[in-house]
Amino acid sequence: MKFKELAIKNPGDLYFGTAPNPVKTPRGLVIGGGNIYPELNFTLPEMSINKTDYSAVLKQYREIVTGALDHAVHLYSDGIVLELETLIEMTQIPQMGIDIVKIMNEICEENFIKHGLKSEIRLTPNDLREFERPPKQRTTKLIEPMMELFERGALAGGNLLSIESTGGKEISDDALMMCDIKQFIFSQAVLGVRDMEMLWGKIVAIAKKTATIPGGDTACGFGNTAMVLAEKKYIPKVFAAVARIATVVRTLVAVEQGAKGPDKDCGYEGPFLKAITGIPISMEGKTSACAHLSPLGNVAAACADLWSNESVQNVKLLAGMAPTVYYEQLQYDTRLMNEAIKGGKQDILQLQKLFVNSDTFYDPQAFILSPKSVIEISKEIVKGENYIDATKRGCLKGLELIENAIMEGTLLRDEKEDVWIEMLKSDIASIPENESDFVELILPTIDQSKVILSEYGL
Amino acid sequence: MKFKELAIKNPGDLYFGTAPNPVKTPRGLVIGGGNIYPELNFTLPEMSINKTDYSAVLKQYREIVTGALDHAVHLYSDGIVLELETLIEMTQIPQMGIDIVKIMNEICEENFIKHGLKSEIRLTPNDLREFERPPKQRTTKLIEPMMELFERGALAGGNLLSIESTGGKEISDDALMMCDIKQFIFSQAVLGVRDMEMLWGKIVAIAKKTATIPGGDTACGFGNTAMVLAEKKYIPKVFAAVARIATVVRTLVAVEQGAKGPDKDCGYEGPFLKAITGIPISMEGKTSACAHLSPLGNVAAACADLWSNESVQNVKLLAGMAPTVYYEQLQYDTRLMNEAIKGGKQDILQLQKLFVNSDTFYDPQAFILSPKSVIEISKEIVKGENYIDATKRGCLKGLELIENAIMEGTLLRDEKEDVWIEMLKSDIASIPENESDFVELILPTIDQSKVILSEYGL
Amino acid sequence: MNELLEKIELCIEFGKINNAAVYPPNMRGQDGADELTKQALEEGISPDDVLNKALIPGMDKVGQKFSENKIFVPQMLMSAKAMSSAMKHIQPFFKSGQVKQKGTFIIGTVSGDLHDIGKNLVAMMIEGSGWKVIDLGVDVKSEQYIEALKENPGGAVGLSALLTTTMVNMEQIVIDIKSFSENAKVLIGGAPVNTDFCQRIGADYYSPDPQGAVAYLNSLAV
Amino acid sequence: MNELLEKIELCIEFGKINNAAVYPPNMRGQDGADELTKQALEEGISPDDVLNKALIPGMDKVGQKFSENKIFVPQMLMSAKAMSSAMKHIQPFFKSGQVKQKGTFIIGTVSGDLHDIGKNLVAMMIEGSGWKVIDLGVDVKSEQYIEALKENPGGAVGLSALLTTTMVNMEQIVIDIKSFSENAKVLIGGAPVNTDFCQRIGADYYSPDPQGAVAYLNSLAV
Ligand code: B12
Ligand code: B12
Repeated sequence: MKFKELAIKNPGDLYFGTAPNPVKTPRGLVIGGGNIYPELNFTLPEMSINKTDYSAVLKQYREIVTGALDHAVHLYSDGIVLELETLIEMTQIPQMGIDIVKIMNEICEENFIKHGLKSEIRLTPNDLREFERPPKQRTTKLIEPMMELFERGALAGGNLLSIESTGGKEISDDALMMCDIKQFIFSQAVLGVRDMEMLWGKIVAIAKKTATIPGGDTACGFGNTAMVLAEKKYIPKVFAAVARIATVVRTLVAVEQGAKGPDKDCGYEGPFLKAITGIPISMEGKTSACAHLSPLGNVAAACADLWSNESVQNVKLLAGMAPTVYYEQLQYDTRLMNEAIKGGKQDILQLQKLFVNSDTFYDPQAFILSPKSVIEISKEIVKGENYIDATKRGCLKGLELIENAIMEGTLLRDEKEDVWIEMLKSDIASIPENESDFVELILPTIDQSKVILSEYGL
Repeated sequence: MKFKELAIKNPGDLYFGTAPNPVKTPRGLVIGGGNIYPELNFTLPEMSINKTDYSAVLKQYREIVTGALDHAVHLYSDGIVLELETLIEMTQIPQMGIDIVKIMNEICEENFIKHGLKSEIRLTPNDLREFERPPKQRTTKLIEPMMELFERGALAGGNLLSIESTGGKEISDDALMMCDIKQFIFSQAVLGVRDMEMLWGKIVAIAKKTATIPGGDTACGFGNTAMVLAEKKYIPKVFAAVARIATVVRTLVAVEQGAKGPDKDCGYEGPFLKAITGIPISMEGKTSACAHLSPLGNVAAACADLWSNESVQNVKLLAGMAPTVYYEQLQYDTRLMNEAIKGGKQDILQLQKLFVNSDTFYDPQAFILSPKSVIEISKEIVKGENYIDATKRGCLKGLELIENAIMEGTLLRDEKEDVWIEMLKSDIASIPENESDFVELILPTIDQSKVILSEYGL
Repeated sequence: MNELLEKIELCIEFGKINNAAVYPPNMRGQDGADELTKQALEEGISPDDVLNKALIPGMDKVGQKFSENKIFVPQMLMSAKAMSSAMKHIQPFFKSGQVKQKGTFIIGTVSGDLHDIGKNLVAMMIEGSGWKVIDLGVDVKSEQYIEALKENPGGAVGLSALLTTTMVNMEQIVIDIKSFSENAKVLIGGAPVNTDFCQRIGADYYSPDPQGAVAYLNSLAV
Repeated sequence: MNELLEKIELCIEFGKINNAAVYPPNMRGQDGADELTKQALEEGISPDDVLNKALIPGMDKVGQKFSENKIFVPQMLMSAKAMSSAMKHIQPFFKSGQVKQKGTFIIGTVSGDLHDIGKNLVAMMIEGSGWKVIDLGVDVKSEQYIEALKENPGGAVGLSALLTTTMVNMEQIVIDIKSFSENAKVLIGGAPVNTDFCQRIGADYYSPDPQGAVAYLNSLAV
């Protein structure tokens, strides 16, 4: 644990549009520099990449980006980030990903020259390693194409490098289904942390070499999976809230390794990262309902520096193609926030208050994302002796805040979940802080054929 | 012109969630009573109503409403309006529309009983008369099925009656394309007004008979058509802004005839109606980007009492069906506004300021919708001797405000449009206030084979 | 280049219909496309040259300016009207076969659908680019398109639909047209339609705007 | 009703696996589904009765509570585990033909796709309702489904896909399966899929959740 102190110590200093360590991009965005920008995300409609001809795939991306940027000019945008989160084939065959980046970059550059539109591409190759089961996180050959896409894609115009990495997922999937918080924390604070160290070392090196920006990671496959399961009422909301906190340290490791932000949108550990490290973050809320429903549509905006829609297929809605439609929605959301920023800190905090208070009463997952909760939990996290201790502390603090809020009547009580709060508390408390003790505790409880510990340096 | 005074005299009293004359519905919504509710709109995906079997159509609506209301319960909704804006076949064969209302009402009632969810159905048959060209607005047989759907649909649970009527469209379509403001005003203040008197007399009578609520009309086919054309850069924005003002009196006539609100979402004359008459209104902004792009995503919320998405097809997005997704977005938007309402008037006006100021600089269509502009323009409208005079006054006031704002630098200047402001001013000033003089002026300039004046009592 | 032709081109470009027309203000009192075309033919300029060296280049410029958002639709409509007033004089030469038109374009909004603002714009711009246009109006059924094709063998057909529930009718209409004349080109457009849909129903071309349709048709005419 | 069967049903309903299991806390120290099933068979209760009067009704209740959001997945998983521990004892009677299973269900996430949380849940609930389930895992190709069908003639097949780019693979897999065995029922599911798509690709049933799949399969079994 490198970070021992918070970069933002007071809830009143944790707000949207401004981060202690803003990130400047080549085409002039200053992310976290006193402005919030939309981050538009999109994906292919129903189609087979293998069976369609290559040019049809490229055409889709050309259409998406042209439509969105035309509309950005029309709506007087002051900046936009476009994320290319690749689909598997585009990483397996890096040339495909690179060709798409090139096309996107061409259109960005055109609009920059012609209209002064500031736009930047976030390149997010996907983590191929999970194709092998059990995954060989370090020794697999599948890392090669990933790194090739990072490097050559960066040179082609992918100026912000990110990934949604999956180290620890072999354990976390089942842990979520069984609501086994000990196993889940193991997947994050032991496996996740170790994998992030390895992976982000490489990515930061590529960013240096290509003079691009190492953005950040996201615990989407952990925290958001928990949220999706809770939204389906498959697991308790309070479990998902605590699982969210448990994802913080693994994503933090990217920053320890040199990531500069903006971290990636599709997990909600961003606010904790911003408080601890001061990097700018990307968040998604109501306007990402296209990609997943959520209990935190407004509160997610509280301290965002980029505002994203997570992902929408390139399908036709009545008004036009869905990515253009979602760009417009993001643009109006960010216009509102930027208008508050123009009014100064008081206006910002006033709008933030509405974002926060409108959601936090209804759901513990929203509750823990209020700036107040984020700062209190982050304070505990940085006190941790090591990653495990930090995670335990953060989770227990989160549970304490949740319990108090329920008692005070500021968080809706769901009787069905009461028993889970108790169980979580005692389970978490029972975790040894020492890593090898923890390994020994967990091993007998999991299906060991699913994970190769040596692939984590264990 | 029945209204001689404004129901809301100061911009500071024109805000979201509260209307001087709120509307109570059977299942307990109080629209305009200090709360803003989502109004969800939806339509069929690509499918042929005639070729698919009847039950498939009904199934679509069942699926849409079930999905949306389930999610409303999940998100702790305090109320929702569902609009059934029929497609042609559902009015041509009223039984089809009625069957859909029945299904929707069944699901509403179920959720009301089981979860206390307050929901209400707005029934909007479509105006079949335009199927005949030139339309026989009064003598046609096509009025019969429309009125049958209103009456039997009302009894089946369609508690808010609305229509998007099209009287005057024979003239306005070409007038918009040619940017002929004289013809356009003729279509609204002469033909539109006369048609609305006839039509709304009937609708209000049906509402009385069925003990339902006569909601209101919308100048969608006029004002929003102008906006869509301006968004495509086909006509000047300032023309579209003035055309919007010109639609006010024709929609106002519904209220004169007894409509109680909420008026219908898909025109933006609502704020003027609210100021003049005090009825609650439905508005759509950024969250209706699915149905049409617009330059007024935030400002549209300034004084809304219902917040709508205009229309989205029942297609699958990554998170689920599009109507459920759009419901979630509306819900978070209204949560934010309701949170401000909880804070009292100052909080409301503060949030409203952000909504307004974030848009009004960029586009005259947004500019005229600020509460300040709305009140000033409405004041001029109610001074009018008759509908024509009122419209002229409103439009000229709008142009004056636009010109001043451009001069003061509070509205972005678009040089290409400068010449249009002058032309509009002189064209509007040249319109005689007297109706028969106006008819004489216009007749020679239009294609008379397209319109039957006697169908307007002329 | 001939000065008269240049003048005609200017009238088209700026929408000067005839001497009596008040639009555009700065050409008031001058002869318009109507008079000048008549004059040109009288002076012995070939109708082919009038069409291809003045009228079509004039409309091309208008189309270009419109594409670049430099002018609005009403301005384009004035140009189209000026074009029509000139075409009156060229028309007899089409019939006699002295001048060839690019082809015939049959357009209509499909059955069940009454939206026609977009369709009208498309019709107008295609006419302006030198095609004979037959506008069947709104709520048009397969038989009507086929009837028009019978009368204009080799014509291309345009279908417009704005409703998700009428775009489906396009499919049947395309089948009907193609089974009447396999080679007839069918273009489709309208808000809910796109390229995928176009391919799926076996139509030949989708364009989101009139300009695309003009470009495609002109590529056929070559 | 037999008291022992009632007890077994309770063990299933509340997820009591065996005597050693600590879950659920209020049944600690008691015998679980494992011991009680063994005892029941020893006492001469027919395996058919154990299955149909205790195990399946127990799982039905769990399924019901789950549908009504009264319990969470981990609770359901405990019941499924209890069920398995009982099924061990019934298994030999399936082989000998003394007891009939509802049928075989083959499931897998389609090729190119690694999402399996949803698929696992579906598999588990179908197993709990009395079907033999063969889980082929993720990234499963046509041949693997067909291989499994060969080994289990008459089986039904479930395909899961979470990506818009792999749902397309479903189509090919359905074609392949149907051309191997026309009558094999194919169920599909996953976030981007829906009924329309199901009909379009010629699959037999789409369900947004495990419950729907169970209901459909049980209707086949009747
Ligand atoms: C204006 C309008 C109307 C006017 C129509 C006026 C007229 N004479 O056309 C009125 C008010 C009458 C109307 C009525 C209705 N409408 Co309407 N209407 C619109 C609106 C707002 C704009 C359409 C428009 O004129 N756009 C401007 C033109 C220039 O653009 P365009 O039509 O897209 O055309 C361009 C391109 O598409 C292309 N193109 C078009 N055709 C072709 C053909 C070819 C061959 C090619 C190459 C290109 C091409 O080029 C054009 C120029 O750039 C749209 C909203 C929208 N987002 O489109 C709704 C919309 C289409 N209407 C809608 C509905 C529901 C209706 C009604 C059923 C409403 C009701 N319940 O009464 C009725 C149905 C009438 C009927 N039977 O057809 C819905 C459709 C929903 C659905 N399920 O599909 C929409 C999407 C509104 C919404 N968001 O809910 N409507
Ligand atoms: C968890 C998750 C992951 C996890 C997967 C963990 C795992 N072991 O499955 C991880 C992180 C690994 C992952 C990876 C990726 N993912 Co992912 N993922 C998700 C997420 C957040 C939740 C899925 C989930 O588990 N839901 C919970 C379960 C219970 O629900 P379910 O799967 O829908 O299943 C239910 C029903 O659908 C049904 N059902 C399912 N199958 C079947 C089968 C039958 C026969 C029947 C009857 C019913 C049925 O019953 C189930 C129980 O109710 C979704 C978001 C979403 N909205 O779905 C994205 C999502 C599916 N992923 C997405 C993407 C892009 C990816 C990646 C490509 C990301 C990347 N760039 O690296 C990779 C691809 C990996 C691969 N090759 O498949 C996108 C897909 C976009 C697209 N174009 O289609 C989504 C939609 C996220 C987004 N909004 O962008 N992902």
